[in-house]
Amino acid sequence: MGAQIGRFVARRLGALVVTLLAASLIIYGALHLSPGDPAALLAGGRNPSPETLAAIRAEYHLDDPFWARYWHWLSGVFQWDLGKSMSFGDQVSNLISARLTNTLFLVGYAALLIIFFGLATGIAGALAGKAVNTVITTTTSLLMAVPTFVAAIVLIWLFATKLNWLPVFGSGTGFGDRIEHLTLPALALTASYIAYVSRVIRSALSSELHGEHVETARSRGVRMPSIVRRHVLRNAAAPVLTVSGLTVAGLIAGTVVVEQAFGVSGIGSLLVLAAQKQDFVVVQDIALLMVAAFVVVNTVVDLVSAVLDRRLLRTGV
Amino acid sequence: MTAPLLRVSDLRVSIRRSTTDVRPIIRGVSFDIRAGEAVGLVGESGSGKSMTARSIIRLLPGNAETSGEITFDGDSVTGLTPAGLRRMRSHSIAMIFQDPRAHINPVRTVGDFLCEGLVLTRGVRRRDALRRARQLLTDVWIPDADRRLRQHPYELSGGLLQRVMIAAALAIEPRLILADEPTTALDVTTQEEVMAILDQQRRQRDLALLFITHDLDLAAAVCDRTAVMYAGRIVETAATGDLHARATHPYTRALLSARPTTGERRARLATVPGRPSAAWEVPGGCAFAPRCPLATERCRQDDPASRTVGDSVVACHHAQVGAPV
Amino acid sequence: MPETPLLAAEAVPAAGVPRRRGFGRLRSVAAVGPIGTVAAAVCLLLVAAAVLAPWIAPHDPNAVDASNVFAPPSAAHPLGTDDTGRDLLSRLIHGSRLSLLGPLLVTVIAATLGTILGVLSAWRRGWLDAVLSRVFDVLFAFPGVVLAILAAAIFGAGFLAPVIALSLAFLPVTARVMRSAALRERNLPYIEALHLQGVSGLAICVRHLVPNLMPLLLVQATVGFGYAMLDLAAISFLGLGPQPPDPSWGVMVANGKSAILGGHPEQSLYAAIVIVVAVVAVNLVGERLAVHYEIGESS
Amino acid sequence: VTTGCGGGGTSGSVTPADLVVSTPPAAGEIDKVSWALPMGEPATVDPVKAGDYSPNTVVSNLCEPLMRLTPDFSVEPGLAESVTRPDPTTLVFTIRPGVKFWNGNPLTAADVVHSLRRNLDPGNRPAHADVFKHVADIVQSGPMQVTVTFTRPDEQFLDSMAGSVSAVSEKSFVERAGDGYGTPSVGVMCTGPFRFGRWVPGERVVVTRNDEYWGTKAKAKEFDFVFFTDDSTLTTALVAGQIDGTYEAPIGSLDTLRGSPGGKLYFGPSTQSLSIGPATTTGPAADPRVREALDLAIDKTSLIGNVLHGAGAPLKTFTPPLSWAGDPAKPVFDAGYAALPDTSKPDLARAQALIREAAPAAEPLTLAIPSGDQTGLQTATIVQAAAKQIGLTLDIRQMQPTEFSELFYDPAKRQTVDLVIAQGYIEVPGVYYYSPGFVLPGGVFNWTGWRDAEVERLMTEGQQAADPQVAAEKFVAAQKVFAPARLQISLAQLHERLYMSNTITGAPASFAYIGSAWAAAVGKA
Amino acid sequence: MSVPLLDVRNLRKVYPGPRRGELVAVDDVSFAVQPRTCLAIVGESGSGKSTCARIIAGLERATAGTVAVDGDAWHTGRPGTRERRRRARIVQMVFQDPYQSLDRRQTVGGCLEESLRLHFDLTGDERSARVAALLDLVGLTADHARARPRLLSGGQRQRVAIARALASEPRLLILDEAVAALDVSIQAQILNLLADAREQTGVALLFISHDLGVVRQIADEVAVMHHGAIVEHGPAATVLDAPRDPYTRRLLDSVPRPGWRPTLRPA
Ligand SMILES: Nc1ncnc2c1ncn2[C@@H]1O[C@H](COP(=O)(O)OP(=O)(O)OP(=O)(O)O)[C@@H](O)[C@H]1O
Ligand SMILES: Nc1ncnc2c1ncn2[C@@H]1O[C@H](COP(=O)(O)OP(=O)(O)OP(=O)(O)O)[C@@H](O)[C@H]1O
Ligand SMILES: [Mg+2]
Ligand SMILES: [Mg+2]
Repeated sequence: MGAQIGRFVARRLGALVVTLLAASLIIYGALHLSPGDPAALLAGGRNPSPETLAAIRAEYHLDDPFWARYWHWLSGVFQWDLGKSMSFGDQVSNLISARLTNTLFLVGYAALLIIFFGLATGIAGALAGKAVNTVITTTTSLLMAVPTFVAAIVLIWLFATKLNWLPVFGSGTGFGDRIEHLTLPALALTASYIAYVSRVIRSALSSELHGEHVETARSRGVRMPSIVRRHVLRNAAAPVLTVSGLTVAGLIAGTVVVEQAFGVSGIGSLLVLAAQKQDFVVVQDIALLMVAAFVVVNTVVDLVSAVLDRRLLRTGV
Repeated sequence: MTAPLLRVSDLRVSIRRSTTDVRPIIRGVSFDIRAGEAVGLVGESGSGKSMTARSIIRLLPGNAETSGEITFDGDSVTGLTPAGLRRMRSHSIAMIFQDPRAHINPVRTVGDFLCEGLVLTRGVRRRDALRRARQLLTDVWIPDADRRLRQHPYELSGGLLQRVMIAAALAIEPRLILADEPTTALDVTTQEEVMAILDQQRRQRDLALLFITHDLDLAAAVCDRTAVMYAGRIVETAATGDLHARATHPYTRALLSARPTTGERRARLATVPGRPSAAWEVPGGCAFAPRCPLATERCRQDDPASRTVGDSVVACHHAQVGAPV
Repeated sequence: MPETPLLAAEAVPAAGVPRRRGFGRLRSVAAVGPIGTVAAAVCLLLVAAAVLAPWIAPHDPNAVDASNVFAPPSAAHPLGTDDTGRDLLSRLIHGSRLSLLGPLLVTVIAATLGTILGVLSAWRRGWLDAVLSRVFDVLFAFPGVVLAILAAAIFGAGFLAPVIALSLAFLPVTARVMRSAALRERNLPYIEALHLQGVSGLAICVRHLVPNLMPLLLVQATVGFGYAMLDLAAISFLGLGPQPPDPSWGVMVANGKSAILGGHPEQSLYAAIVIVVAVVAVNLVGERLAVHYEIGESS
Repeated sequence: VTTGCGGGGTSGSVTPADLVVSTPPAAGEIDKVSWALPMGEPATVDPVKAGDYSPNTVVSNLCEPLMRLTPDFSVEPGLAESVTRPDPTTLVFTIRPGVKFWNGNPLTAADVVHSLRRNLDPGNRPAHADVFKHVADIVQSGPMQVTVTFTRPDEQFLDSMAGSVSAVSEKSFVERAGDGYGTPSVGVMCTGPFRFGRWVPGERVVVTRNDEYWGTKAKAKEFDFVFFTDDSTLTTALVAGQIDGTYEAPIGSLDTLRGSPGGKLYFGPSTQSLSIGPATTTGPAADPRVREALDLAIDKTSLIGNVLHGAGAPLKTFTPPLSWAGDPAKPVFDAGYAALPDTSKPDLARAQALIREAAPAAEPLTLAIPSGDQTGLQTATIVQAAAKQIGLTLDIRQMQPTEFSELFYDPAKRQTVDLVIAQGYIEVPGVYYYSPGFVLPGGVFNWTGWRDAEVERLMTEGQQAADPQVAAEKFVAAQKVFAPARLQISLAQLHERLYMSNTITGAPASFAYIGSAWAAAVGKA
Repeated sequence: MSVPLLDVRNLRKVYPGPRRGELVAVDDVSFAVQPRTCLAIVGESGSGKSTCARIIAGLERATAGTVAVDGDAWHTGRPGTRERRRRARIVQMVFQDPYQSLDRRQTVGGCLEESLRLHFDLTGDERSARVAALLDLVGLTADHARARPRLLSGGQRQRVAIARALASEPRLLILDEAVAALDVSIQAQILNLLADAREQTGVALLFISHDLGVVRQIADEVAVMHHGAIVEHGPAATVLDAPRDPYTRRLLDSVPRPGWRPTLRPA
């Protein structure tokens, strides 16, 4: 059993490394398809002399062969040396560090909201009566179709003009202030995911609830709360976890939108800004970071799922 | 004669598929089981065997509608409160399912499964429950009990798992066991082992048994009486013994003769034309009439009531004492 | 292990094999239920609007009219005008073209490539399967919006780059679903029977395997369409999608944003409502199809 | 005088009388002001590199220049107590005594020389290296005296000193900081009324009052410059009162801001302009007749109303009148400008005649605009419609930032487009700062290779003329020649758009903020 | 003795097992099937019966051993389309699960026609006639030809599967647990049908089953498999009436019959 777990972990970690390497190659390679010359951007559009251009090209290794540049970038990334931004005139690592707290706070806050409300409504939907279920299903169907940015606009409109309870712009400093500033962004971000997670949980729970092993427990006179705890929640944990891992991808993408809409200074808004400015260095680094976050989270989810449900250890990668 | 342990009278079950589509699947089933007695319930797929067993512990799908009366040990099962129902399920009647792999929670250990009933419904301390579980595994001839208790279901073979299921049923010291095709998924050799264990334990503990199977010979081997179901009705109930000689209902006889044996090769198997009909397809009259070689106009008009013919209770217009039809 | 005994099929006696012709099919669509019918009708309506836009839109969607800014609804402008006096209804109608074409392209590309690659992967197995599965894994690691932003950074904001990026991002989802379905399917005895008949692999795939996966693909594509629509709208909202003045709903929501606080939420509001309605309708159709074809909810 | 606010609804038109140079003075001190930077985070606050809205808006409050820009766009001494011109190719700056850097070190001539000389080193990527084109040397000529010598007389130079070009940073600090000078983690070390506080990347730069300031102290204890990249977010923050004020209020939100009860929108004079320039040496756009025809086809009044929501005025040539507003020879310039033909009204008949005469090739012309620029796009759409009326087909091509930037230094890239929309500003007074780039051979913006011997002579003489009257006359004479050539098709000058909440006041309403310590004047309303 | 129709020698199949181990599914199996006879392979679950069948049919690659038909050895890899088409005229197979062995989108007629079109050059009318004859052979009517599998019962589907297998007029029909999933009454019908088909077409049967009663009914010869190897092989009557191998005896003893009692036997 121990060896089995060891092999499973090794296999997953191997897959993680391969995936990340391939992804980094795609990210780095793709940006070389761009039609523009990065040196022009670096020169700031102000009639640079050939020497200036040459200096810039040397500074950013623009004339090295592709693999050398790729390796230079990748080895830098491993040492948290992400290169120098082309448009912000600062190290990308500084740019990112300065914004990471906000984004992590936002994602964490949103994740808590999603887990709490998703679980609550999902469980209620699976276990409660038909009326409650209908209400929850209808609400979630609607909510799932509300794009993050629409939710953001509605909240901004509501709180900027009608209710002045919460700030509609900025990220705040310190814990309390952040909570205050990031509540609306987190709500906008979570609306559709709460609905999504709620549905997944509901269907996972109800499929477990109708499972044969639950029937066995019922035939033995076990009380419903115990059944739900021991046989339904426990069994649904692995699939629900998997789906939750996948919503992380959505959350990452979602931060891009809400940070932009609420003027939160985070990784997402930095990415959009950098993309608009074609600051390739920043775009590359953030894209890799986001991909890595997604892959790592999902690997962790896989490992935890396998611990929860040992059968998964036997299936392939 | 003592009162039966379980009495089922005129049980009817239908499934409501929509507001207008209500399908009968059990159409008036009556039988009883005395304490310590084993009764076999035999029939082809879809004849309603499982539904009958489930009705007894009220484990029917949500859209099922039942009528009729079921009493266990003199108390009405149909009228039980939820708490009473749980008490009956946890103390008096245990069920063994056909597919242990699906019916045992895959993410929990075998030990968990065995102890669950005791710990959660009897308030037995987990340590004591584990000790009991260990003893039970030995009773069902599973060696190396300690290791097995820690294993997950996927690590056990089908035969072993079914024995675990039997052990779990015995754990609550019930008075009646409902075994729904416990061996259908198993090899003949494993089937024999499992049946031998079940039979042995049942006799040792003097438990009543409702044994569901497709196989008349298997039922005959472990049961005192056998009931044959067709399209949601019991068409014949007879004491076991030489079933081949005693069967009176044309359907029972057809079943017996359609089954090839290892002993001799027949030139041609006797067959029943058509296919088994579902309970809701029965137009009226005897359900077996469309396939029955003896069917007359009367059979197609009115459904024969059950009546005692010799040692058997038969629902056939043509059944006669001593004269196999 | 022998199979569990099978339930008696809801079989019809031989003589009564019912014939299903056109009318029967129609009724089976109606069997999708009233909500499904309404949702399907909404979808059709939107498609019709997109196709017929130049003929049914009352105005040129890009015609500015400085004297008629933020006009309230009137006979000439049923939904009023925007901040430069453009007719909102016409913009919504024309906007349906890019807003529907984008997700449609994403869905079609992802579904086609996903089916081909997924089925190929499942059919050939071996090293090809291993390689393709890895490729899917890698593509899967890119959240769609991130890939689209990447594409926009490379090729510039516009309609096509995000669409291609999203197609790539959605590809592994379809491919994986199709692969595992094809794996399940190819092990079914009917495929082996065809093998034994001497039918060529390609013919088995094209004539039997893929058609049998169609319902699943259809449901998958419908769900994907909804997501693609949301993602593309978000990209438009971020300013990386179709560039103004071409109308698209996402762009309209974004453009109307600044007027909301000035008391003119109409542009954003209408566009947002249309997006939500379209996605709800598509999702509902997908859900009903899944129920109809008895395909599990999670995929 | 303030602008008429309120109203809302349709775009109000702004008449010259509505423009204000300054806002009511502050009544008192205030603890904190949150001010928006609508063009986003500055790339740097190093004054030498500052060459854009965001950095200049901040830097001008931190780092004092030798010469100061006043709200009416004239120049007055700043850190230079006085300036003398011993001969036409020498300028002597006398440094103001008793000025201290924020760290307490005194300001010395060495600091000034060092700061000025940083503009000469391309390695520093100076934003305004061309200002020093004719500079021969910069030396310390006394304990508090700096002498700049020129290779030829350059009358524009002193005016060009007004702003961050001549801002003085502490020498030792800059040397220690090296490349990091002006970055978020290092900041700057100067003498201005505000000191660099902290810079939260992606979010804000906080500056605090310099209580040791030698001049009039600032009214606000703290000034937060908050970065915005999205117009509607900015509008929301302004309307919701989370941000106290902004320059360059988003054009698309002017109506909303006018109607906002929590603050006031001011319009002031500005040098910002919107124009279309030819990109190639050959092709239809290089033909002055085609450009003139296009100019005559465009209805500027409607463009100003529709696209700029009234926040602008017609402009006859690429040098806006505010450039000479503080010049002693202002009447000469004004007369010259008035004499230029009025292009604000379309003249289709003449435009069509010109096109017939020029008979350009039938292929469509490509008009490049930076992608994501709403105003540019709306403008382009209107230009496209106008061109169609005179039989010219225009294709609008939105270009990515890198591509668009390349146009400015790679002539080969320019061959792929015909016309470029540009929105620009002039940050210092003086007509010779900007125009030579367009009209002289080899000028940075002279993309058509246009040349005219007379103009060359007049411009060169004017640049070197010591007498402002003479300089003005030469320029006006040259302008008379080059303006009709439409080296730029000037579409409009943009008004400065200043929004302040009702809690604060005092900021200058003219574009001069770009080169002056404007924030010092902001205080409680 | 004549050349056997099917001659299997020293067949071996090894699957990669759990933990890098090996799983020997078929271990040195040899047997032969004479034309027009029926050989049954019996054994418990997992004993390698299906694997043998699938190797013979060409659905699985053998690790070692030969399969010869009419004396010429068949390559035991996965054959190409042309080779498969040639073999289809010789070997066909019927599977256990009647619910999954037909394409759910194809009508019964379409399914039979597809097979006929592949193997014979017939006109449309000839083909229709042949379809009708095949359906008749398995006891179905022309009405069924229009039906899709969804509307058929398990027994009917199995009949269609048999008809399809017989369409190419093979000389050997492999039936892998083809009656195991059917109700007793249906099972009897199918067994009778197979006997008839054998008589009418002269097809030889390789009948795989774990049901000794069924085997007795249909087979001429029986091979008993245990753990991948054949432990006993001989005429049906001999093997089933006088088993020599202990495993065969054990199998026979486990079969319920009148007067039988389940007993625990040490393995
Ligand atoms: N949950 C259900 N919903 C609707 N109909 C059901 C359900 N379960 C069983 N049925 C129907 O009830 C009838 C009787 O089913 P039951 O399971 O009792 O048959 P059975 O005799 O146990 O058959 P088998 O031998 O296949 O187990 C069948 O026709 C079946 O289709
Ligand atoms: N594709 C495969 N990969 C790995 N092992 C396999 C594979 N197919 C079969 N096996 C294993 O080979 C052994 C023989 O399998 P086979 O299916 O031939 O048995 P069988 O006698 O047909 O059993 P049953 O009666 O259950 O059909 C089994 O242990 C099985 O687990
Ligand atoms: Mg059953
Ligand atoms: Mg098998």
